[in-house]
Amino acid sequence: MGRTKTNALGLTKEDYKFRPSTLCPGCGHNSISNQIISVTFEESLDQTHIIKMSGIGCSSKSPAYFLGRSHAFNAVHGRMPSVTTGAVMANRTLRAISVSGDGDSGNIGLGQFKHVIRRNLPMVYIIENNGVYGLTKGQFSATADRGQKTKYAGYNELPAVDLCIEALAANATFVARSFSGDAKQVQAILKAALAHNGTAVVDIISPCVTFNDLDTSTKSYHWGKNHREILNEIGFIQSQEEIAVEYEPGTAQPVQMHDGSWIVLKKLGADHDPTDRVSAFRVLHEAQERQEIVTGIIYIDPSRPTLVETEHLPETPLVHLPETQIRPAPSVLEQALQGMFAF
Amino acid sequence: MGRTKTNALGLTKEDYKFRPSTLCPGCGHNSISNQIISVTFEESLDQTHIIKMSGIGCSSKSPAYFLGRSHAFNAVHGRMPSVTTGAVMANRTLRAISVSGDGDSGNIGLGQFKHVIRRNLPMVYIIENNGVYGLTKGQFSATADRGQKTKYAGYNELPAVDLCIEALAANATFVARSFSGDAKQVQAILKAALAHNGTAVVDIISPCVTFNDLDTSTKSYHWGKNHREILNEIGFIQSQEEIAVEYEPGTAQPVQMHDGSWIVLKKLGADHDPTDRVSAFRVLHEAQERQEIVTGIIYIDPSRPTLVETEHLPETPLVHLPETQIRPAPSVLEQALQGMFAF
Amino acid sequence: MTVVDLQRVPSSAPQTNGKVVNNFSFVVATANGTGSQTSNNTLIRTLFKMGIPVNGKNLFPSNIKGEPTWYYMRLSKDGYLAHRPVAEVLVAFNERTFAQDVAKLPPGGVLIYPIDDTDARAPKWNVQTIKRDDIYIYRMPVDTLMNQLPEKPNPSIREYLANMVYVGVMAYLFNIDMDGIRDALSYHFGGKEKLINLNFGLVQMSYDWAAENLKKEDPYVCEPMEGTFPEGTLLTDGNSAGGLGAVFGGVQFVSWYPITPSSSLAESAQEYLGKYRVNEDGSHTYSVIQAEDELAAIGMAIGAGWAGARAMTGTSGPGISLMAEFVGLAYYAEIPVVIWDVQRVGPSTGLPTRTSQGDLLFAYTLGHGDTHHIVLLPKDPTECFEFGWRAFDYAEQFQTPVFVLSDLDIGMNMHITERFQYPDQPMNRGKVLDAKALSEFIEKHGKWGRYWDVDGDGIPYRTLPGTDHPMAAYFTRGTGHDEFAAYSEDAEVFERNLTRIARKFQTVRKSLPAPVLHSMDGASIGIISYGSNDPAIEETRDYLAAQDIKSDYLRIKALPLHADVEAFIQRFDRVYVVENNFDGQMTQIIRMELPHLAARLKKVCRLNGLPLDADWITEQIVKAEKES
Amino acid sequence: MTVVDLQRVPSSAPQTNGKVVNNFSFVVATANGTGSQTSNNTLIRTLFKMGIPVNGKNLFPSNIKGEPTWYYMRLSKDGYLAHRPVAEVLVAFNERTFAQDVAKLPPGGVLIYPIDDTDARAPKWNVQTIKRDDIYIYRMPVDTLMNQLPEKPNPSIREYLANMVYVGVMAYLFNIDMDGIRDALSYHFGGKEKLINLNFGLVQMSYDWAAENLKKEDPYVCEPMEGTFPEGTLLTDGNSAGGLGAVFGGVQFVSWYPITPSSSLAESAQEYLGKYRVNEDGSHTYSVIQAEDELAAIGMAIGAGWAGARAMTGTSGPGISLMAEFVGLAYYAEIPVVIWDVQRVGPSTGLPTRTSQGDLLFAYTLGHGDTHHIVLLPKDPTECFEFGWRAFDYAEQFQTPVFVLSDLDIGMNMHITERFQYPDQPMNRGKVLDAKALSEFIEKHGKWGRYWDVDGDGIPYRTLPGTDHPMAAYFTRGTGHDEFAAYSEDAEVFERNLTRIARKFQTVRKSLPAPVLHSMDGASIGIISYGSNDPAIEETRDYLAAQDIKSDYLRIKALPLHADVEAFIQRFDRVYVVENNFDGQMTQIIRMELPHLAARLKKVCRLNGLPLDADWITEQIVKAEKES
Ligand SMILES: Cc1ncc(C[n+]2csc(CCOP(=O)(O)OP(=O)(O)O)c2C)c(N)n1
Ligand SMILES: Cc1ncc(C[n+]2csc(CCOP(=O)(O)OP(=O)(O)O)c2C)c(N)n1
Ligand code: SF4
Ligand code: SF4
Ligand SMILES: [Mg+2]
Ligand SMILES: [Mg+2]
Repeated sequence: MGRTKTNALGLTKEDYKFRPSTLCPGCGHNSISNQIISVTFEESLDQTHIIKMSGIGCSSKSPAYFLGRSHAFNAVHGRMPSVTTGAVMANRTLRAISVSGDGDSGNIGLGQFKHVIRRNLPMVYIIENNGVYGLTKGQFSATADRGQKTKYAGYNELPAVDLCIEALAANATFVARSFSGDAKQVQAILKAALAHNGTAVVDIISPCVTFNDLDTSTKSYHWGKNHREILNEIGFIQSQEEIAVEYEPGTAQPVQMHDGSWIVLKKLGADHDPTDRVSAFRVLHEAQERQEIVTGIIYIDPSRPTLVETEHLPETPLVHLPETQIRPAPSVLEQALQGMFAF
Repeated sequence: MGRTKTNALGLTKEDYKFRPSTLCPGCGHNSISNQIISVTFEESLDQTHIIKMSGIGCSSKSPAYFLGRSHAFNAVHGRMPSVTTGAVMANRTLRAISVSGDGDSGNIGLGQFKHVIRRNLPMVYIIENNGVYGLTKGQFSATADRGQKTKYAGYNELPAVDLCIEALAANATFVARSFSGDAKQVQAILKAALAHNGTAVVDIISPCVTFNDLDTSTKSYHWGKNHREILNEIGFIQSQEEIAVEYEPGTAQPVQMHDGSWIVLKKLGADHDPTDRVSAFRVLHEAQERQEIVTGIIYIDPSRPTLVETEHLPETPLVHLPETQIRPAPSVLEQALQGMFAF
Repeated sequence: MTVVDLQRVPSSAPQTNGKVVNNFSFVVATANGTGSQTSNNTLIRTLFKMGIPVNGKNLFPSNIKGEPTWYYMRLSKDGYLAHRPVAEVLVAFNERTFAQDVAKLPPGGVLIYPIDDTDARAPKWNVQTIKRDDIYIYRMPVDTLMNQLPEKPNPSIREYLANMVYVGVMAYLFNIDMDGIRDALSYHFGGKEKLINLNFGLVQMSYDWAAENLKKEDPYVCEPMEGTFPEGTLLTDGNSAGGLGAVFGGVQFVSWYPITPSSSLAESAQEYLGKYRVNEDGSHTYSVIQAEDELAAIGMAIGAGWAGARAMTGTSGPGISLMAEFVGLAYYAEIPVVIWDVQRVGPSTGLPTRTSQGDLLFAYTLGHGDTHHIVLLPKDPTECFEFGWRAFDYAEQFQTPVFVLSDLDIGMNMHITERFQYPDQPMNRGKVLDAKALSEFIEKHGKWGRYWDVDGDGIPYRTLPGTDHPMAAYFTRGTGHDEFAAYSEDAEVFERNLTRIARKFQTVRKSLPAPVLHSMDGASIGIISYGSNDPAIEETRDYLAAQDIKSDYLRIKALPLHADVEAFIQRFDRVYVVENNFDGQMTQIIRMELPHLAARLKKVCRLNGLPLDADWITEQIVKAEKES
Repeated sequence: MTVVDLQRVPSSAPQTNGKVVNNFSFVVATANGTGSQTSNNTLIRTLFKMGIPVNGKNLFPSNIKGEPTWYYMRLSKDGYLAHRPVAEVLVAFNERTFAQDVAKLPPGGVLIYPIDDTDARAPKWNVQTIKRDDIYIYRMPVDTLMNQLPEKPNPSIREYLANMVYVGVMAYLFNIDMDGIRDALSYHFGGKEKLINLNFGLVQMSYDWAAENLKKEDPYVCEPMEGTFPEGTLLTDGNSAGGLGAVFGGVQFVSWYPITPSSSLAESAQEYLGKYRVNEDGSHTYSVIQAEDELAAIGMAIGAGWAGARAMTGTSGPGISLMAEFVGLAYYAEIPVVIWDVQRVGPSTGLPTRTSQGDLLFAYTLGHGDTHHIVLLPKDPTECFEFGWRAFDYAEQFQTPVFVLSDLDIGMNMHITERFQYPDQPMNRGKVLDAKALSEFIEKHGKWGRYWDVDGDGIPYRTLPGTDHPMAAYFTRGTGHDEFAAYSEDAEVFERNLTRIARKFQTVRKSLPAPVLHSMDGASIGIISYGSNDPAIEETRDYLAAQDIKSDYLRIKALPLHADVEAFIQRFDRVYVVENNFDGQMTQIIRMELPHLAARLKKVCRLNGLPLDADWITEQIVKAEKES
């Protein structure tokens, strides 16, 4: 076992890795990359038919840390969904594993996030959600909680955009939420998402160890006289351990963040009916009210046709059609010209 | 009465009008302009403190047809909310009456629509919702119903974006829906919206008489051999009467469209609690399922602070602050320079 | 009312020596959305079939119904197909613009207008009140004629049908072929007899009425011409042509967002695809997606291009602005994509339904940082068809965005244009390695890198996602990268990559369509122009030659500039660059790139929403020549 | 391990004649996020306080923690403040780049690195394994020293503290003032004694260790200098300066979206606003909004500018691309707004943490259609402060967007820069009519029109929403409009309006800051440059003069071009235009606008993410001069 274990394709887990992470040690995003590696390895997925799609952000860098044999596309900020749409339409055999951030999908990219869901493009849409802009140094994103404080961004007075509620509003066919430190749940949800035919929205709370720490926290080491200076100076960033957690369905679990603050995770139990859109909304709304984070598969609707179907794509991927099938014969041009007004 | 009636400001209703409409005769948008004129006249609103904001589209042209004494801003397509945000922050005494279309707010502008709601900018946000792009000749917008057919755009296979659900998801503090032909309800809702302190989303179903007609409709007169040619040729467009309707709260009312098709309006009754977000969602979701259009004030939350408050604006509008208050004294520069590292 | 004053001849008009044959213009003034386009298209089609060189320019408002619209048709026995802003014959069907329309008529011109005061369109004044006594006037009893139709038309279409009355009256007055009109209506209505009969019946009735009640007094007539057009010459618009061209270019993916005047390009592509590219089982060999906005439209096309599909989007100015960031990514990550810009008047929303060439410089350098793109400049629908397919070859061959800069005039007006030719080359899919080719490549070169130039032409080899080879994958990004697509912030790596892309553009420069030279013996000046200005330039050169100013004319077909442009300018002290924009953007580009010749270039540019006309251009050049 | 081989002298190095004083460079190689910036800033501040002309260039990665970072500090007794890519002294704190860093040292250079192999940063090899025998080597027992701290530091900050060790060792080796270091630390820690003591304690310990264990062998030393800087000279970054300038410009509204390297501009504005612009009751005399993206950021700023506020946004390349459409609207609807572009390397995402001047042409012509904007080009933090306030005057005076094109080098690096001057003019709010002024205007002129030019300077009068006057309202739009802001599709109206805006830009041209001329007797060539290149140009001119190439230098401060630019070029056969971009964009602009002089301009441009340096520029010009 261990190092030498191979999957159905005869590949080792090592073969599903890629470059070493350049994210901060302890960043939740790294745990998620690991889960992607585990799941794709275990499911013996063919990397050459996976595309790794992302926008811009720490989270969006993640595809550089897994599945080295898959093509990847690091698009512009917030607009990965459109690029993925084009790619999957061009070649329907491609399985898109997309990674985005909360800023990427909740701020600049909210429109594309909603519209790709509406089209039900087959893709796994992972959001590595930390409530801040990691890569630009800690400003609040739209998913930051109202009342949240950080030493870099101050105090957030606006309500959070809940990306699961947003997905639901946009008629998503698969909506799930998890926590980066919950390896087991993340893996289970990723497997379900990979099995889903349509847009599978997986919102994973993934703490930013660097910019989510509180000014008031006793654990943080502060020196500059103002935060701007620290930022300009690319301050000192502590290395941290990744947070890990495991707990049972139906239960709630408080988890301590690196800065000493707590969040409460609540795992959906068997009583939750993930096919009921109204109760999915209720569950999310109530968690918001109670300042809990509800995790699990929140909503699922396997029946709605995907964009592959509504676009009437043939079985053969468009890119594999031969020239004869995409350039009509000279006689067809004659026919078309006959339909025009000619001398 | 009638022509010579004046309001508290001594103005006649005529004074609340502007240029004659250049929209198609019978367009629902015209009815809405008339209701805006009626309400602002009746409420004796001071036009010089109203700003009329819009994007691009037939709907967005509406501000040219009412309140000739108000400043207006016809912005770029889909991005009226940001312009309104800047204007209201600059001068908090301005009352923004904004008009957008479903393409403007549901497609290109969905991100700005959601984010302005999240900020709770004081404004009345009217969407003149017809499910199509009127001005560019009848393509489906994101609010078109799944399964909808028109002779110009064909068949819509995607689910509708419900802008009231979207508003709700974005933590809107005022969400209402009406029908352009229901003068009484539109006026009542506009009055409530104008009284609301925060973003008041008013989604008004407003049929496009020109591009919503069915290919199969016996009433429509078709000649071209293909719709593209008709479009290029700026075809013939029939004049129609505006649709008018009146019905009681708690009841449902089928209304026939110009093309002979029917929609069913359902007015919320006294049993609906507009402060309950979950039930607001349920009501909208169920109407969607039943292919009904629920009308009335769907949700309201007067407690959330507006952007004027979260931005800590002074009572005096920013634009009225004198130079002495916005350019600190030379001594302050000295102080600032003392804080820098100097030789 | 009693029908009095059916017509009037001018009391003080310039003398014409008998008839003016096929050498004048019509303008029909209506309100949009009233269906006059059917009548106008019928007229232009008929004139075309009569062998008369004719153009049609539709000046329509940015509105759906009720605003003023003018349709200009210019007949030119000499074969000039450029717009001419003056019209000798006015059909005044719009009360709102009546006075201004009449005022614009040249002395000796002809006014035709409806007489019935029951008709909303009928000016409420008597012929006596028209101040001008230097024009011919004919009046038509539109309502009266419609009331005589055998079957009463549905009242909702009376307004539309009224337009058929002027067709009949004009046919009589100007000798327009009635059989041709029937044929044109038959084409328009796709052979549906009932509609043809209804419409033609009214045309015939109006013709007969005119023949009985009006006396031809003015000098303007149409006469059939022989041998003017080769058989198969088309009368069509550039957007249809471009859409059809894309279909024959093997387009696989179209993403777009509606915007005038480009919408009909995507819509025609979609329509033709639906006709010619659907499999027997109903599945499509393409995908067309109406995106949520232009940012998404270009993003989708780039994604598809990356995955190996022939992908395109179409838009106009505002969309080009919104696409800037993504286009910069495609440039730098080297992804093929075709972008049509059917130009309208900017800045900003500008005049959405008027034509210009105002996006040239912006499209050429679109995106922050140092970027440049291939820009193709079709002159007419035929070239729209050709670039419609060829653009994909360039995009894939050079792995870069290709702009096709059409404009509203080409795109939405009907033009007499050469028959489209089937592609004369197989598709050039560029340097794409499939699994087998990749193995061979690695065998030969030891390794493969997405941005590694082994051929020295600056063009690297790419693999497509889904390629079944363990070494095929690479990471596409807009950030700095080395030859092997690895992220790099290294100064040298960065510079080397940009230098290689610059080398690629040297290859591009040599491969794009050469400019077209039109020479004249003894030419003393050069003229450079492009796109839809072409007919106006041809006409201008005749006018100039008549004033003893002989010119050579170089029509640029693509950016970056071909070497021929330099050689051409070198031959003249003064080269006039004629363009339909405010700044003279092609002049600016040439000055930027050929500084040693910059001083020889003279701007002849204007922007007012109308196609350029030969009189104005001639005037500018004559004036400048006098001054020089 | 035993501490052996603490140092080594080169066996084969070039001879230096004794000491090299204040005329060499340091480079500190670390990983980012490890806190070395505190040490580096302490060093540069101390050197500055010693009166030594010094610069600091931070080459940092686009990443938060762990990737290679280099901090260059150049000391120049001659006062040259430009970047110099060579460093004689290397502090090698990053194992990953150790080999490449050492390889870059010039012969006779100095290598300093940590010795403890328990430390993650410590190279795992012995001094013997370093192949180069032409350099000086000193090694520091970093961990050992930290272990000797009286109070054991929190383990989490050991990594950070390690950086203080090199400060101490350098202080000893190069004679850096220890009191100065204490002062710099005290400034950095805002006077917090505990932190100062902890950090300075370690510096002192390291100094002492070095004094005891190392023997100064290399020739490089720092010496205090007198009279180099006037009192009050600042060491600061351009983004802070720009933010502060905006505060003194009376900024009322800031909307922005985070992006490197511009974020700290908005953040510093917000911070200063919070300090100096809050009323006693806690209310703000401003609003700062972090928008959802750049499309919204510019939209908000335009809305605020329209309503009469002094409004700005700040971004970098990708944001500029996204703002294109809205900026075109502001241009055409004539709305004041200030846009900072702190430039980084494009195309596309490019090198987000490296500097360039690559957006010049794009910003100048941003937006589809024919557009041009005012562009201000600050050279250093002092000019960032000045343009920080003055930009609002231009925007409001000319009712148009104003770009301030800074760059990463100016914006994020610390520069020795003149003390900021309080605005020398009251605010120019431009032609704004309040209710009273509007009445007077109407009395005088009979009427008022938003786009009606009564003064002949192309600048009309505007009213603000909320003006209590029945005639104040007007309709703002990006579509065609007449003098009275009414919608119009009329060709003449459209042309007249664009012509009037062009006239406005003639007024602009005369009003913007004139370029700055630096002359030299007997100059045979001209040099044109702008922005952050300034120190490198000054240095280059000395080097050129030493080779008998005398030059005059014109620094352009704004676009559109001032008349002085033409006059300057006219004086020389060859004018070198030096820029930090790939295409030579300023050259292109000048060629476009001054075609008769186009051929005189020679491009000296490069783009690799680094600030330009005098050696490279000199080499280019010398080579070109030889060829000419
Ligand atoms: C158009 C554009 N605007 C701004 C940026 C700068 N930027 C890079 S990443 C980022 C935010 C990333 O936040 P998020 O998506 O939450 O990812 P995280 O870093 O938190 O994982 C921003 C604003 C950019 N790259 N492009
Ligand atoms: C950036 C941009 N893209 C496209 C357009 C073209 N356009 C004008 S209006 C419109 C759609 C309007 O639809 P909607 O908002 O529903 O308004 P309606 O006309 O139906 O009232 C579009 C796509 C534009 N003006 N700007
Ligand atoms: S800054 Fe935050 S989000 Fe980015 S890598 Fe570090 S911990 Fe992760
Ligand atoms: S096209 Fe439709 S939306 Fe536009 S004005 Fe006409 S009826 Fe109204
Ligand atoms: Mg984030
Ligand atoms: Mg609509």
